[in-house]
Amino acid sequence: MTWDRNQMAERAAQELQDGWYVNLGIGIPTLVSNYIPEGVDVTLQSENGMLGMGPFPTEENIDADLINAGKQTITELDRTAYFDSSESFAMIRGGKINMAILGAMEVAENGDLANWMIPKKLVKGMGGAMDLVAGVKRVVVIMDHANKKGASKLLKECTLPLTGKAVVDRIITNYGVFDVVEGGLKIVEMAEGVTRADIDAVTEATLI
Amino acid sequence: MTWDRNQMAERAAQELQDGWYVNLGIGIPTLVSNYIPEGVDVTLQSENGMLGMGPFPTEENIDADLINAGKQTITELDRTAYFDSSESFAMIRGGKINMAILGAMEVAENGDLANWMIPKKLVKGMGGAMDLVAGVKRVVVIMDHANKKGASKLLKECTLPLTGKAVVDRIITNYGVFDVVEGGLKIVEMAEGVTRADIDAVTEATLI
Amino acid sequence: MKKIYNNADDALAETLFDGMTIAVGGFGLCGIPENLITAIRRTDVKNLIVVSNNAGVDDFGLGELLASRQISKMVSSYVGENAEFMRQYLSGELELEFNPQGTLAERMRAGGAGIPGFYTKTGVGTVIADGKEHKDFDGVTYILEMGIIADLSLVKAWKGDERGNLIYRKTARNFNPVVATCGKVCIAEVEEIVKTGELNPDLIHTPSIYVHRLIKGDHEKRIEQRTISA
Amino acid sequence: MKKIYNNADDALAETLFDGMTIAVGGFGLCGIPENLITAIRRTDVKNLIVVSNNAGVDDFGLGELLASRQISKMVSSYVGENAEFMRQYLSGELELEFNPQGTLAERMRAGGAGIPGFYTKTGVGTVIADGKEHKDFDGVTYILEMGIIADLSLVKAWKGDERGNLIYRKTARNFNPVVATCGKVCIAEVEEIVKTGELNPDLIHTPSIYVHRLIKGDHEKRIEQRTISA
Repeated sequence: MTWDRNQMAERAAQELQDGWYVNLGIGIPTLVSNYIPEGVDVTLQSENGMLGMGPFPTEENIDADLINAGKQTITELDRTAYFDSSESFAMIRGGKINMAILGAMEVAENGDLANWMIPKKLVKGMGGAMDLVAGVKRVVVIMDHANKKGASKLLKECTLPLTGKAVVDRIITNYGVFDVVEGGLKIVEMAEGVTRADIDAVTEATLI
Repeated sequence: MTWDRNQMAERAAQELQDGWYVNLGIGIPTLVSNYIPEGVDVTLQSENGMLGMGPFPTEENIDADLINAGKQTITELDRTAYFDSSESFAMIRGGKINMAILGAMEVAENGDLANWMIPKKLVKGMGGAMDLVAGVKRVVVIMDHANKKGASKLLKECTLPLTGKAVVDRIITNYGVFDVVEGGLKIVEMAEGVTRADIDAVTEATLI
Repeated sequence: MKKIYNNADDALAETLFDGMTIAVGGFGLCGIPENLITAIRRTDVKNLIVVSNNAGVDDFGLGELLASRQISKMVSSYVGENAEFMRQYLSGELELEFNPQGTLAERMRAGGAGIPGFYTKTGVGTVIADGKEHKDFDGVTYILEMGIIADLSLVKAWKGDERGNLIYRKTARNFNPVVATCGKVCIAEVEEIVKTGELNPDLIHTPSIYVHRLIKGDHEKRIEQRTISA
Repeated sequence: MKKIYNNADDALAETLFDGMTIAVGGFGLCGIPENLITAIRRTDVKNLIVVSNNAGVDDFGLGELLASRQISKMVSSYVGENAEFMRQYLSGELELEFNPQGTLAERMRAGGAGIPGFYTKTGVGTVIADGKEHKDFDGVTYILEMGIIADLSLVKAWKGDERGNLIYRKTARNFNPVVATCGKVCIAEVEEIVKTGELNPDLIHTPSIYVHRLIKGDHEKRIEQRTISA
C-alpha cells in the first residue's frame, strides 16, 4: 500500500524540529501543518509576508487582508509578525528558514528540481520557489512518485525547466522517503507494504 | 563685511523650497533650520533614522533615544517617522532627498569635496557624508572661504582625501555664493560690502 | 504642498504616458491599488510595462488592464489563476518577463535605494540566469540582477496621514513598501486618511518622502481563495 | 526552545571565540547593547573584529573594549568624539576599516539577506573605492561592496516578546535591525520582555526568526551631547 496525501504529509511532519521556522508550499505541503508532532513548536513562514501562520479562519473571521502564499484566507497567532516582500525574501535568501517543504513536477537524482512550468502547456510561474530552494537550509519535496501515466517523477535528469540546481535534500513520495546523496537517491524508508521491487518499477533515478 | 556663521546659515536657508526633504550636516548647516523662510515647509532628515526632525528639547523633554546625526538631543514633530539605518540610506542613495547642506574642509572648482580627514592628523570618519554627496539631488556646502591661516578652501584641486568627486552644486562662504559650473566657480552673489577684489584675494579656484 | 487628491483620476493626471513602466503593489488580489488600476482603465494610455508580482484575476485588479489590452509587457513571478494572462502570454500577444518573487521584490527595493545591481543565488542554473552575469563569491556562483526604477508606482495602504506617511495591514503589506520606493512618482490609495500625528512615528511603514500623491479609495477587497477551517 | 536568558553573561556563553567578528547595533551611545558589551569586557576573548558605526566613548559602550584591548579591528564610519579610538588608530595599534555609513548599513543588510555583493555610487573617486571592482550601469560608475556576515550580532531593542519579536524606540533603532539580520547568532537585550501577543504583529521591527537569545538589561542610556533649546 502506498501512502495517500495525508500520510505523505504526516510523514513529512516528522522532519520538523522544535523551534524551527518552516515554509510550506502550496498543495500537499500545506497539509503538513495538520500533523506537527506534539511537543514540537514550529513557526510557519508565508512568503507573502508573515511569520507565525495560523489555521484557516472560521466564516466570521475571514479577513481579505490576511492570506497565505497560496492566496487562501488564514489567521494569525500570538507570535505572528508581518513584514514586506523584500524582508520576507531577505530571510529566505539569507538562510534564516530552517526548512522548506515543496511540491514538484520532477526531481533528478542530483537534487535538481522542476516545479514551475511545462513549456507551451502550463505556465504558473516560479513564485517564490526559486528563492526558497536557493536560500533555505534544508529542502524537502513531497510529490507523487509517478505521474498519472505511471512515468517516474524521480529522474536521472529533469526534462522540464529547472527551479533550482542540486537543491533538494530529501524527497517524500507515496512510495517512501529518499535522500539525495552522492551517486543517486538513497532509500531512507519505504511505505508500509511497499517493496524494493515496487519502487524499482516506478523509479527512473539511480537508487542506492 | 563678510557674513558670520548665522548669516551664512540664513543665506543657505533661502535655498530651501516648499515641500522639500532636506539633510543638514553637523556644524553651521545645523543652524540653517533657524532661518527657514515663512511659508516654506521643509522636512528635515537625520541620517541616523528620522524624517521630521524637530528643535532641541527643553530640559524636561530630553530623551536619550532621540538624537540627531550629530548625537545631539532633539525632538520629534507631528510628521515624524523613524526607520533603521539601511532605510535611511536607501532614501539618501536612492535620490529621494531634495538637498543636502554640508560643511567642508576643501572644495575644488570641479565640485570635488573633502570633509572627512586630514591624514596623520585628524580622523573623524566620513559618517554619512559620502552617501549624501553621492545620492542627494542637490549638494550645497557652507564653509569659511579661507582657513585660519588665510589660505583658500576653494581650490583648483583638493589636497585632502575626497568625500566625493564632482558632487558639489553650490558653495556658500562668508564671502558669498558660488556655483560649480563648466570651467570653474561662478560668483552668484557677494556678501554685502565684499568686493570682487576681496574674493579674488582669498580664492585659489578659477572664478567666472 | 498638498499631497491629497480628490480621487484616482485626479491623482493620475499628467503622470501617464504610452510605453511607461508602472510598478504596482499587491499579492494576488490582496493589497492591490484597485481604485488607481480602474482609473487607468478609464484612460487611453497603452503599451504599459507593468511590474507586479501577479496580474489579478480576469476581471479584477491588473486583469482589467490585460483585458483592455493596455499592457504590452508584464514583469511578474506568477501568472497562475489568471486564464487571460496565461492565454495572452502563450499566444505571444503579451511579453512576460518572469522574475523569482524574491528577486522581484529585491530589484524594486534596489531601484528605490540607488543600487543598480546586486548578486543573488536565486535562479542560478535555471533559465532565469540565461544571459546574466555570473560571479563567484567564496566559491559559490551568483547572478547579477538589476534594480528596477519605474516611471510611476501605485500602492495600497491601510491608513495614510496628510503628509503621506503610510501603514499597511497584515499581509496586505506585501510588495507595497518596495513598490512605493521604486517609482519616480508614487501614488498611494488608502482606506482612511488620518490627521498628521495620529500614526505612531515608530511604526510607520512607508515614510512620507516616498509618497507624492494620496487618495482615499473605496475598497472592494475581493478574496481570491475563500478557505474556511473544517 | 526558550530564548530568554537570565543575564548577559549567560546569554554570551559559548558564543565567543578569539578572532571572531561581532556586529554591534547603536549610533554613538544611542541604542547600544550596553549590558552585552560590558559582559564581553568581563571575558578574556580577544582579537575581536567589531563591525559598528561608532565605538562609543572612551569609558562607555565599545570604548570599554578598546580600552581593554580586546578589539584588534573596527569596521566603522566615524571615530570622532573618541580619543582612545583615534589614538589607537593613528598609532597603528588598531586596524580600522572605514565604511561610509550607508554602505556599512547596506553591507550588513545584504549579508543578512543572502546578497554577497551590491553596487553603489557612494565612495566612487575616493580612497574607499581603492581596490574595489568598478562597473558602469547606464553610463554611471559604481563600485562593488560586499555583504557582511558576522559570527555574532548584538542588538538593543525597547521591547521584546518571549518569542524574540522586537520593537525599537525612536532613533535608538538605527543600525540594530540590520545588525540583527547579519549575525550567525543574534543576542538581543531589551528594556522590557512582554508576553507573546502583546506586540502588534503589524508593527514588529525585527521578527523573532532573527533573534536567538534574549535578555532583559539594565540601561543607563548615557547621553553624548545633551543639547537644550535656547
